[in-house]
Amino acid sequence: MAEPAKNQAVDRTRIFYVPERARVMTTRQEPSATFVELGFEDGRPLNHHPGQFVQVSVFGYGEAPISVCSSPTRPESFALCVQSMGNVSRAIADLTPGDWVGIRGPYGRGCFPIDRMKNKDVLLIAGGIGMAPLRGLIQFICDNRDDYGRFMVVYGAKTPSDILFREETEQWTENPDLDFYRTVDEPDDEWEGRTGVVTEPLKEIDIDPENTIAAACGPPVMFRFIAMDLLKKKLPEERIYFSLERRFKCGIGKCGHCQLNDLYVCQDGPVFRYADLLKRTEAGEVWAPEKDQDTA
Amino acid sequence: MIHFKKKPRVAFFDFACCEGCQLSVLEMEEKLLDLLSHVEVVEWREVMSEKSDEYDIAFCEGSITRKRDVERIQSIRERAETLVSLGACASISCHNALKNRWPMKEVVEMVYGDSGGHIDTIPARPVSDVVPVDYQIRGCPVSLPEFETVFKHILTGQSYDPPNQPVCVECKLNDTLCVYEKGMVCLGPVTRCGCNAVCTAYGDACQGCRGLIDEANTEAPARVLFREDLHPIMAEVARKNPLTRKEILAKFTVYNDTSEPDEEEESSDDNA
Amino acid sequence: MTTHNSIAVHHVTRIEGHGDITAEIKDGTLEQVRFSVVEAPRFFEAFLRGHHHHEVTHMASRICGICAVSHKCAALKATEAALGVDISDQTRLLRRLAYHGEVLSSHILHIYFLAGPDFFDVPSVFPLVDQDREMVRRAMRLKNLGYDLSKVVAGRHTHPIAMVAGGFTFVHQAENLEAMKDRIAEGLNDLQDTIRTLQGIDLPDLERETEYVSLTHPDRYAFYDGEILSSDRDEPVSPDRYREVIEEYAVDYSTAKYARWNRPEYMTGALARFNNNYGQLTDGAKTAAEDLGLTHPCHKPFTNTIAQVVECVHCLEDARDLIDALVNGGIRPGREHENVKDRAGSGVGAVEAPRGILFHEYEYDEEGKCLSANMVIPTAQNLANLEADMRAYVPVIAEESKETITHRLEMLVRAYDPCISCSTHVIDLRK
Amino acid sequence: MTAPENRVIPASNFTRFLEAIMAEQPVIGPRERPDQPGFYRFGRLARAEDFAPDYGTTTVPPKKTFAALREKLFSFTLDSPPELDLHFDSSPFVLLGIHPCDLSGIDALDHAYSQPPAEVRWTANRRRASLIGLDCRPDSYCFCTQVGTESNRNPCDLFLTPMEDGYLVEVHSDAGAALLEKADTRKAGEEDEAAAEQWRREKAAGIVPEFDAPVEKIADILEVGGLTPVWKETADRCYSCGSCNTTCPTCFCFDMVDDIEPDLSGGARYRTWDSCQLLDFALVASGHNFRGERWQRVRHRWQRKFLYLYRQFDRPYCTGCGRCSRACTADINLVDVANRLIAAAQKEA
Ligand SMILES: Cc1cc2nc3c(=O)[nH]c(=O)nc-3n(C[C@H](O)[C@H](O)[C@H](O)COP(=O)(O)OP(=O)(O)OC[C@H]3O[C@@H](n4cnc5c(N)ncnc54)[C@H](O)[C@@H]3O)c2cc1C
Ligand code: SF4
Ligand code: SF4
Ligand code: SF4
Repeated sequence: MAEPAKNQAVDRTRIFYVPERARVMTTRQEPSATFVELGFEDGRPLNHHPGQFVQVSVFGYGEAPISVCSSPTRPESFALCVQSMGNVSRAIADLTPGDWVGIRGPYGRGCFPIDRMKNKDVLLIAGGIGMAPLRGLIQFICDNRDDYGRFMVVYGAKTPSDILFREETEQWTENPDLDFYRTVDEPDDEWEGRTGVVTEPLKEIDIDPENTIAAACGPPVMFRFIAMDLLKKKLPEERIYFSLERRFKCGIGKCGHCQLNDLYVCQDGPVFRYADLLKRTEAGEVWAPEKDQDTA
Repeated sequence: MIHFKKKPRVAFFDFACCEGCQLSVLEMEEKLLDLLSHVEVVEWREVMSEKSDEYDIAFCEGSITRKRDVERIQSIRERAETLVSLGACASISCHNALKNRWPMKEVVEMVYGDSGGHIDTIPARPVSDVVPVDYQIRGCPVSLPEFETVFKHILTGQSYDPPNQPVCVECKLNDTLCVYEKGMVCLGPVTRCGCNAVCTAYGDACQGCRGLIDEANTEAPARVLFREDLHPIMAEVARKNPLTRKEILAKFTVYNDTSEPDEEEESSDDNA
Repeated sequence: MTTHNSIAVHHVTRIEGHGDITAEIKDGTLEQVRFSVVEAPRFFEAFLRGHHHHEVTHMASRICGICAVSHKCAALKATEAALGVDISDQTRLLRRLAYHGEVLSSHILHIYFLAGPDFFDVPSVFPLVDQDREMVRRAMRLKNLGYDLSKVVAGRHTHPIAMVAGGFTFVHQAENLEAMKDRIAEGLNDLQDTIRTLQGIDLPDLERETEYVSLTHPDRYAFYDGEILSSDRDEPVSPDRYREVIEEYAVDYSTAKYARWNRPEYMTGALARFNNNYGQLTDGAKTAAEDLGLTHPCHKPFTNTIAQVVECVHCLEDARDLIDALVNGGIRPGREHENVKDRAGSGVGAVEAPRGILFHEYEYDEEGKCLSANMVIPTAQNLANLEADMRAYVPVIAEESKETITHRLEMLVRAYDPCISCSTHVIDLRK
Repeated sequence: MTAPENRVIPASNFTRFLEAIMAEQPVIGPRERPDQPGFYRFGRLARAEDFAPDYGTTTVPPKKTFAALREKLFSFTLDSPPELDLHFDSSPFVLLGIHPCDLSGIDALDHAYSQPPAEVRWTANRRRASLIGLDCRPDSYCFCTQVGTESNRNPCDLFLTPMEDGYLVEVHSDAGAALLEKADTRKAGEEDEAAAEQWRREKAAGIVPEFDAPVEKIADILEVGGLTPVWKETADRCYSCGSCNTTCPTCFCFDMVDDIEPDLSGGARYRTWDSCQLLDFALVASGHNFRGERWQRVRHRWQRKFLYLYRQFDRPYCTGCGRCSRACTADINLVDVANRLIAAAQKEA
């Protein structure tokens, strides 16, 4: 760094850790999650790319990274879908309209590759709360449907009562523009849909490996099985994308918590190409923990 | 946004302990008055005469060492929505569990001779071994900033896990000189922090009163101190502390005897 | 009409630890009365065995959260006696300072929080937060001053850190000690206000002369050091001989043991010290006694609380002198504790805890590991005297309502400021 | 700026120089720990005599003056809407007596924190300070020569090399020159330069630990991998106590937490230093710990310092100060481990 000029004023608007206030517009209880719609004070849009996340502050409770689950094509507000896991997420779930939160972001240079996907077939796979970031992308593609080829979405939930965005997913099932597969691990008596883990419907889907881009989000164990299935379908590693979860404190590659070998998940991701992850041992150890490779 | 419930009712209870934790709470002065203004204290035998069977938050100090304590803590648990174990005795049983090394009959005899027939005592256990505990405030005694933090967490509906970092972290945050540099052996590297590393700040070694961190490497000292090729600081530590392996391991149990109380060993007498 | 009152108070409130009162009164005469300790025993005397003296002295302060410094000092003195360790004058001055802090905070706790509500006719200090917030603040301020005096010396009051056999692990800063002097001045003012508050109160009138036992020291009002003195005798006895003078006996209804010396019972604590060592109180403390109408000697057990106020003044005035002595002497780094060597031996440590005379005795092996431990706490020594007072008092109040009798008996118990949370109390006489 | 000539400041003048600075701005420098004679830490000097030029190494490096160990980032009210209040201090100060390795540590954090988006608080605090470096004598843990920091001067305004009577002063910035105007100095002669050179030679000769391969090689070795036995063996002893990170001048991971006032009217967000060696560092809310094994965390420390950041910034993220080895209560020595890695790689090859 060049020698810093002494005693220069600090541009406070550029301080990354200071959140901006946003107001809660609506909230809705989703199964095992809460849907929260937010807007900035001045009504400006968030201007995010699908796949990006925001750092959400509930003052007095702390901050947590949460994916934006709405599409930038619907800019009046932006939405989060949050599962209560700890203090911050619980506080987000307890929000009521009129409450205030702090927002930093949108963050993440690695988003879903909406440009690369253009004119290609798109296959999205969501497991559990992994539906949250993908919902924004689904909305985005639906709103720009002509730009994309075949559009396939696979969504797996644990039980029928865990299905997020129930009405919306029902509509997707009806939507002729979209091949939507919904499955549950453990069905109940009323469930008439598919049963089995998320990779089951995947097996049935025929894709054009030359012309498809796939993206997935879900629990770490899921990735390994999805990758195996997609590779079996001859989809190259460069066209598979995963959205990862790590611990974030700063969201901008400074606090060190999310480091994955030489990558910062917050800054270089959270969406990564599978091909890039394969080169990183710390990603591999998660998917195949029994192997103890330790190259970088 | 903090959404308040109605003023919760708070009660303090004690079992086998020195009562130092609830008393050191009084040191908080203004802060205590501030905190208490959000609640209604309905029972605190130590400082008030009123008693109540209706409370929302119960602070329980002390270890469970008698049969009747078991019943009492169970009934407290039934009444309280939130149960807090206050201090090392309640959270990890502190010194109390050291008596569990002997059969209860022997312990009673050691202290009371033949005249101990009427004494009701069972192997000491922390409260959480008997009933589920919602919040733990560790330490002997509790650290007041942590008490305050937990109190605020309860008021704002947040969970609180005792810090899972070793005391060394707080030593560094305070820029305290490591006592190893003075040739002392310290339990800080395996002990949970939250005390603001107060013992080491006053030049003494950490005694381990907050219990072990998760996955503590309790084998490390035995692996380190007996090496031939020690660097100067550790060589000095090894020279000044000719400990046996057994002695090192014993140090971990002074506040934190995790050896299972002998289940068959019950109260030496039931008449109390 | 015959009246029959059965009084039973389960877990007397506002005392340290758990005790029950039972009394049977028939036609105004007392058939039976007793105060029994029902605290869960903790067995320190057993589990200290096998631990190194460094651990033992740290563990010993955990006997009691209110008199942690006293237990620590008693343990240190016993250990130092056993290991043949001499301590420096500086260490002695520092310990005495920490000690004054403890006496102050313990007494204030009793005066304002435990006994106090009876004087102001409230069940606890909490209603006073609204009624007289300034008084509650004053109480907390004074209590904290006591804590902080211990803290500036030993890092913490409950349980002191830096005190170890031989000296301190911490080098004291003259500035920090000096800074306490302003607080002490403020504390003395608060004590004057305390005296004014207490001048108005009516204490139950009970007078019963008894044997008063305390430490005594040729040069000063004894807290940290001295020999054992009985008001029934002229010559003090060395603490080493405590087993000869203090005979403990068991009763079947209590986990505590009772003690006697020249009479079937004796009293120890603030009033005993006041009676035995009155001449050595500071001038301010003597004036305080006068202002409070406490004359020497005094045989009224309820005035124990008043004697505590007098001692608070003494402690603060003496603390000021101790700080001057320390600072003027130039504080040395003093790492005396590093010279302590393990060896076999046994020793006794006697101190005046806030509630009275306290003995610790340890025996160590060549590696400095504890072979046996014994403690005799003040409350155990007071129990017989407390019951004797109760027997003397019940006929006086026998005509009162059951509630009043109960309340008065509770007040009498509280006047002794019993501290039984430690539950270490027994001599194994057959040893 | 063109390199100005070196000056000499005699010892007696130096005290006056310090006093002149202290009259204008706070001076933070190494001083003896009041409670632990013979040990030092960085702190504000109350008097010129507090400066302890012969200090060895402090436990915590001087980076704490720019990013406090625990620092308040901003405070907030719990009103609706909440009001935020930033805390920024812009008053100048002098950081005195920084050894070459610690200057290098500050440089390392300048690099890391200036990556966009820059860590403004660090930068702002850096701008407040004038740095006066000081040459040193190594102890048995120092290995600056192995990472090339023994003569580092970056970043500093003035640099002092001790001489028999006073210091040789190198001027490294205009701000430094301006500061030095307060001092009564003379031009350094050849003899003075020779004395300083002699000091540096003796210092380099005093370094004990040595890497068995050049430091660049360590990056390659780490990249190739296959070192699990070394990691595991090291981890057997490691406590995961984090002291190696929390004392390191180049570590910059942190944690952020909220705290609220006891009257629940507002609160503040705080930042504290963190350590990748701690068990929960990479734990996520779903319960998965991405570096749950101790050896993985040990490996991460090495890879971060000698591979990732090395490649990113083209310098090892280690200054050779030896703090981590000195602080390690398990006696894990950085140079020992390096040499075991090198040996393992050679065996492999
Ligand atoms: C890029 C990104 C996007 C995300 N998007 C979403 C989203 O859209 N929706 C969503 O719901 N979440 C999302 N998350 C996850 C979310 O950030 C976390 O759930 C959140 O940080 C939890 O924060 P918290 O404060 O509520 O919990 P914290 O208090 O930070 O964590 C509590 C958690 O700590 C862990 N913990 C503590 N002690 C233990 C123990 N002994 N054993 C195991 N675990 C323990 C537990 O997992 C516990 O739940 C996302 C995360 C990332 C990185
Ligand atoms: S003094 Fe103890 S707790 Fe502190 S750093 Fe050293 S080993 Fe860790
Ligand atoms: S200081 Fe030593 S024991 Fe602690 S985490 Fe670092 S390497 Fe492990
Ligand atoms: S890794 Fe160790 S030697 Fe290197 S800079 Fe950090 S603390 Fe110093």
